[in-house]
Amino acid sequence: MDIIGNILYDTIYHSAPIILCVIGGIFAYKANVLNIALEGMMLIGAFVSTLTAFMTQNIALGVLLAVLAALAFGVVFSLMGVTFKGNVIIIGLAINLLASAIAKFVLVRMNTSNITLSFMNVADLKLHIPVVENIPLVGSILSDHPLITYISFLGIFFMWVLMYKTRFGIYVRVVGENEDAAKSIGLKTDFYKYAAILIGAVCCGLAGANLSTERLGLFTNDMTAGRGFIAIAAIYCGQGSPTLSAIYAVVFGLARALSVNLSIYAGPAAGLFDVIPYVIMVCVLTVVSVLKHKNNKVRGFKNE
Amino acid sequence: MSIIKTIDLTKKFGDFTANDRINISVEKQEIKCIVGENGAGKSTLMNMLYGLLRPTSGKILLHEKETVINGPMDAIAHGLGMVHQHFKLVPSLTVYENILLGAELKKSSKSPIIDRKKEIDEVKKLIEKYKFELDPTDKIEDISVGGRQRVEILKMLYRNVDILILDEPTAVLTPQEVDELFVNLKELRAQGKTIIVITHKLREVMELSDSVTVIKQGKVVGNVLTKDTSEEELAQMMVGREVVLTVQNTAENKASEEIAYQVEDVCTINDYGKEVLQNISFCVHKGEILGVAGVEGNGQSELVKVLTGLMKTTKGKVSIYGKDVTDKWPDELRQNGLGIIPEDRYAQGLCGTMSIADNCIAGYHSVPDVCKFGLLDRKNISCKRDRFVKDFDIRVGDINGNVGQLSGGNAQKIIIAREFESNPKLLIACQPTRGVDIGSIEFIHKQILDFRNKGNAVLLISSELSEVMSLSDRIIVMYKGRIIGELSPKEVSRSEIGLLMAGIQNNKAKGAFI
Amino acid sequence: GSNTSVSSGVASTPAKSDKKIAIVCDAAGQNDNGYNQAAVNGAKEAAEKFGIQYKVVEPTNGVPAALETLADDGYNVIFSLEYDFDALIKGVGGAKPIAESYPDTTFVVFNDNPNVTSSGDVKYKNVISVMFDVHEASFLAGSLSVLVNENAKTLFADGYKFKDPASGGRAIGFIGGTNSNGITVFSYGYIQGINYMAKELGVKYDYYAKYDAGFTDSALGSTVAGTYYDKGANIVYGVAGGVGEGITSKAKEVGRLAIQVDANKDNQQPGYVLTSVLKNTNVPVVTICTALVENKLSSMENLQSYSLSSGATGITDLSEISKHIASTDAAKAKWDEIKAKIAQIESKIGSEIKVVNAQAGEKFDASACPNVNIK
Amino acid sequence: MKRMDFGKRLVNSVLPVLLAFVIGGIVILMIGENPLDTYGILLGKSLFTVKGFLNTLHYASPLILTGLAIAVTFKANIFNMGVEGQLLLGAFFSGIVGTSLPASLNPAAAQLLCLAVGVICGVVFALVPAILKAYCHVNEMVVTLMLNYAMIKVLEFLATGVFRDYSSGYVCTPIIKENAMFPRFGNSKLTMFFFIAILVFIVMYVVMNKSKLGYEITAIGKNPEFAEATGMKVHKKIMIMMIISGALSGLAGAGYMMSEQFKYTLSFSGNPGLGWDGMLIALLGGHSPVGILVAAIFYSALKTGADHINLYSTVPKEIVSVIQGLIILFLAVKFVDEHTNIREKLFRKKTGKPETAISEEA
Ligand SMILES: Nc1ncnc2c1ncn2[C@@H]1O[C@H](COP(=O)(O)OP(=O)(O)OP(=O)(O)O)[C@@H](O)[C@H]1O
Ligand SMILES: Nc1ncnc2c1ncn2[C@@H]1O[C@H](COP(=O)(O)OP(=O)(O)OP(=O)(O)O)[C@@H](O)[C@H]1O
Ligand SMILES: [Mg+2]
Ligand SMILES: [Mg+2]
Repeated sequence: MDIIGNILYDTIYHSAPIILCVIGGIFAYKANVLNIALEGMMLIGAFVSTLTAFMTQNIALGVLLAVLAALAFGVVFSLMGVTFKGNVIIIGLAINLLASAIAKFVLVRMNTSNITLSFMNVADLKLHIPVVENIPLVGSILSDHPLITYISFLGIFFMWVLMYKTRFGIYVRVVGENEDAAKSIGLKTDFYKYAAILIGAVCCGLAGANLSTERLGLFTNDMTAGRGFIAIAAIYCGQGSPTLSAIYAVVFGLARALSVNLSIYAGPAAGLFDVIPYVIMVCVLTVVSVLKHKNNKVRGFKNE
Repeated sequence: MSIIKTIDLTKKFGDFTANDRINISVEKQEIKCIVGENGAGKSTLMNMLYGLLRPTSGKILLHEKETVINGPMDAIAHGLGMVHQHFKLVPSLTVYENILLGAELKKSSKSPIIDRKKEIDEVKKLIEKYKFELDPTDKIEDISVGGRQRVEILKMLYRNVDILILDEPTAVLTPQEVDELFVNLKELRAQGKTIIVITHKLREVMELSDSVTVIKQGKVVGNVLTKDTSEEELAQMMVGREVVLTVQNTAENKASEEIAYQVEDVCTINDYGKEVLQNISFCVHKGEILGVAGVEGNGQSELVKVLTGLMKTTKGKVSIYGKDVTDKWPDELRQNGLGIIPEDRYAQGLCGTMSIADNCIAGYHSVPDVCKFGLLDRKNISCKRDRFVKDFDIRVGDINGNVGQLSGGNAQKIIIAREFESNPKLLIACQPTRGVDIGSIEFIHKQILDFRNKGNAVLLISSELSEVMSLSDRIIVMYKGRIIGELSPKEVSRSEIGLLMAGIQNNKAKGAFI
Repeated sequence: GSNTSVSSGVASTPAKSDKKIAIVCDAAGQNDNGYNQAAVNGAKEAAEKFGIQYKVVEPTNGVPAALETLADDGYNVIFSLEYDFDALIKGVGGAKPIAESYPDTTFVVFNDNPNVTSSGDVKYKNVISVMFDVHEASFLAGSLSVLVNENAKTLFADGYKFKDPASGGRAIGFIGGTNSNGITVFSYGYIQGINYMAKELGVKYDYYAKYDAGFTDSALGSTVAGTYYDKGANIVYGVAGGVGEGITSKAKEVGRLAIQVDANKDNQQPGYVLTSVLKNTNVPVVTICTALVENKLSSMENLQSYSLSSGATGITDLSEISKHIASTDAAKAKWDEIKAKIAQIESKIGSEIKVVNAQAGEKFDASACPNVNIK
Repeated sequence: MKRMDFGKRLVNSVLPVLLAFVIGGIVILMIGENPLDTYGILLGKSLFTVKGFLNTLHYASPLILTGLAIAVTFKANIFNMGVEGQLLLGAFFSGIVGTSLPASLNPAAAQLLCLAVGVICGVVFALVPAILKAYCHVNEMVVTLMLNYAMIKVLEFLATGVFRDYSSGYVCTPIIKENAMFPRFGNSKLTMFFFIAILVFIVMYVVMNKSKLGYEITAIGKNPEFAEATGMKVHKKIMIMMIISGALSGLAGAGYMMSEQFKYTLSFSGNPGLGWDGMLIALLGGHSPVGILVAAIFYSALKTGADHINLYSTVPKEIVSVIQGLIILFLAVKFVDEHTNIREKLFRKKTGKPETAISEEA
């Protein structure tokens, strides 16, 4: 029972930053811009939030600046990709590299290998949800997460509304699906692409702050460890639907939680447990794709 | 009083002048037709009126006042709406969402949430007012092409425009749907709207319009009242010489009994699992042209894809001269003597960003005279290209340039040259003259007839009814993925085929199912 | 720039010397707050003392390339912190061993003694191997862990959330970066230390370990530590670079303790780091530099072992954690008692107590530690 | 026309590099150092001394191969991001074979065998995403990215388990036998491996520019529907391209193992890894083999130069990573290509998005 509680709590823990990247990334996906810079934006968010908190002892300011830093990267991405029409895959890769290089460069200049926030205790950042907290099992799973973790889950609903119930969401989808149609009703298509990318940036900034400052109180180099790419896989699996894609993010979180919690019992094979999340993602992607193409009689790959 | 007037309107794309000092004038409450060959500059002109393109020079007068139109929204604000040649609809959204796109109704002025119910009601009212046939909650991807066009028109009417521009509205409609559209348009004119219709179908011009403007190579070459002119005169103005409007299949039908191409019971499904081809069976004899008629979206595309190896069947058999070629790949089909003129030349026939020479060998790039030991023989390829260019009178600016720089007709001629020069025994020609000017149409039609006359078989698929009627020896009509009838072009009238295309079987169609 | 003194530097003291030394860092880099940084600090200290020049290198194209370039440039002593000895000692790709090609340069390698022939003799006079008896230091940490764990209630004031040893709190965790001798040497000594104390107290301990946590993903370190704390561990020992920061962060979060490694990182999360197992690379660096300026290098032993008594290894003086011992008399008394006990154990190590040295190729026998239940 | 194109390509490759250097220079200035000196050190020793240049060529060898491996798929718009994983797998098992060979085996045979094992491993691993893409339409980019992470973990598991060198203090496989090592020429690090890479480069040059396959790859990249309709069997070509890509990656890994590393370690391919470097090189070289050759050598000079920065200046070598990132960023944008860009856009309007082409011109 205890272990199940732990696995579920860890699932939420590991899912949160990925969910944030996912629900941010889906807008760019829907706007037909492949944003593989999620990883870099998250990393710079993680870095700036911790750095700021370290220097000012102010976590809120750290989160704010993390979002701004990610936004700055988002602006660079949009500028190069949308305005100058560069290849977005290359730009994404470049941003990922740059984020990592900048963080390393600054750490070297600061003469340290990581930034530790010793002035605070991450336990104090956890929110105890009044009534829920006391329900057995459920309480231990749903309570005691930091604010951004809750934001990430609430964000799924928010993004769903934004995507399907507001003008903005419709326009983003129209821009992605038929740019000519968007132009013909006078939409500034570039504006919606920018907006879609920048929403992703904000979410990635938050995800980074969640990962570093809020949960660990520290930043180490390359600490995002591929989570942004996992988010992209989740977006693809869920085909850009906020709920479905978020579910895939949770699946990954669950796989991670399982691998961490079960490796204690795995003996020498424990090292292989870390492979599980990635393999699960590939399997899920394959199943989704096979189902999607099960009726496909048309040869070729023009739509991919 | 003229409601729209242009003065010396000019548009240049780089060095290329698409519109050259155009002067036209449209009166209130008239239907104005603008005709011209492909690439004459008709769409360019309309796009300037609609604010999608900025004129290089010249003026636009609306209600006799000079107006600068800064984009589509501005045009609509000035009471000017346009239905594009290529519909600007979003397939995954519903009818009502598309109509209200950009003008969504919200729960209240402050709420960011869209009010779905109010939107549907509003669109229902609109549909009733103009007596269109549409369900507001259908998704665009599920409705017919005619329906999509009605959505486009409603989109404009909802925005209260009083000038409506339609760019080639009839290209994709059945004769009956065309008639319906014309009724609708005349009704709108009666309600006080002004309508500009772009087309190059002269028959429709005569039937619909009050006045006609002819554009050729970006210049106005004629401005006449419809009642004062004839189809022949308009054609001459468009091309600049006398043309045979349709090459007639005058030769006696020399079709032999030998079956060249046999399609039996072929079925296939689309991505959603819906059966889009149902038990298609027909055969083409040697020395025969079999025409396939039908409104677009009734399975012809899928049929062509299946027959040219781009799509697999779920059932059925296809054979060329008795050899089973069911579900064979395009290269294997070509090896079996099939020549293919594809439906969309820039998607399946040519690669616009590759050179002319590279396009000349596409599909035949494995044959020994261009490819030895896996390496391409560039010299032979260039020779081949030069031969094609000479023999088929392909006009190229830069012989080393890309195909994308060629005009539509000349690009099509590359495909024609490539496929005919490989000596096929059977030709599948799909929309062979789509987007090609009248002069080239003449040429292509003659090529096809010559090919048939040499004793080969041709399957001709075209949405251009007159093309099918004038070339074919036999016609089959497709409706909703089935063959709904077979007829002889000499024995039936245009409108009879039209009825069949709309799914209404009459008794002249012998043996509705073959 | 402000960091010139880090990357290289010349001493400001009058004692000028024309000697040059270089430090070739391992993958963690010169700012790892630990192993590399200590060596750099040693070089800095030597530079100030003797006026020699020093250079710190973080190689991108591999250690051998850096060794060659530095040797070419006439550095007298090159300290190589990475485990990468083949090119130096054996020679690869038909090339001569670097040690042989540059007989005038002294190469110093750490944590291993590759400089021996098959018969066990010294192979190259100009290669010095430096070994730290971290297994013994880890042993101390193990014993300390048990002592603290058993008395946690008494020792620490409120704010900590220890699991009562009597009801499931007899567990300890270990997180290593990779499954190698360089890591297991810490773990085995630790287990033996735990076993030693547990046996004395007549209790049994569960031991949870992960040896492949890598050195970067601190979030992973945090969650793995989390599962160990959940299993009842009150102390988790991390030998995994940046992952270790995740462990201390988790320790603070759950109100328990962590043990750090390499440098003194007790004040990383003050009050939540019980101690650090030291590997003070600065000590051998300074020692060898001293020999260099005194021209005694050639007479130095080719294998330099730093034992607990050298000060190069051991555990910290516990001054940081002492600040967090409850101010009750009982706590103070207990704490003094524990410290005395540790000092007593330390004196026995090497003589009465033998600790397995995995780095020297010794095998660890789990059955010899009956009081530790390795999970 | 052709000359113009070449000029444009050159400007499009050189301008981003210059721009990145300028920005990097500003950063160096800001930390109070002299950018010109730094760049002099960065490139001087690695390009303008004989030994340095030969070493640069040595380190360029795997990069030429990974660059080609990336280009051959990227050119067809197939995104094999798994080059890194394929390289590691190839390296790992060529290393394992290299250690388990009898020491008496003829060196040529031993080396050939190791290379072959590397190639086979690369191919086998590349086949997974290839099959998924070709037969199940699974997005190859996401799959290869995921499999990279998985492969790194698996190899770590193997290297710490069955294939571990227990005598070593850290995680690595045993060093390969002498006969499996490529001997060096003279006192530089240059080995046979460079010439193998050059040989592969020549073959790939012919394949990409002169062969039917190259023609098909170009066509698939430019218009997959056209490629399919003209009988190029895109799924088969995807398999072939991925096999080539995997083989080149595996070869790169094996060669790097046999000429530089001699054993598998957890940091075998460095950071960010030879596979990722290959991506930058393919982009820098504009997917053309000659471009890749030049880019690989330039990039290798940067990498060796980073060591020299470390040695001869006080600028943190991380500046090189920053410059690399900037180069890629600027490379993404075609600086002097507006004309062709617009033409491409026009063209895309005609072919792209099948669902929007509801009505066609008649
Ligand atoms: N954006 C553009 N850039 C360059 N040339 C263009 C552009 N748009 C149109 N053209 C060229 O301008 C000419 C006129 O094109 P336009 O679309 O107006 O022709 P059209 O008369 O509408 O033809 P169709 O009957 O095929 O619709 C063509 O030669 C076309 O290639
Ligand atoms: N995108 C383009 N870029 C450059 N030149 C173009 C482009 N499109 C068309 N042209 C040039 O404009 C001219 C007219 O092209 P267009 O396609 O309009 O011809 P057209 O009148 O339709 O001819 P056809 O009847 O053969 O289709 C061609 O000679 C072509 O070289
Ligand atoms: Mg037009
Ligand atoms: Mg045309």
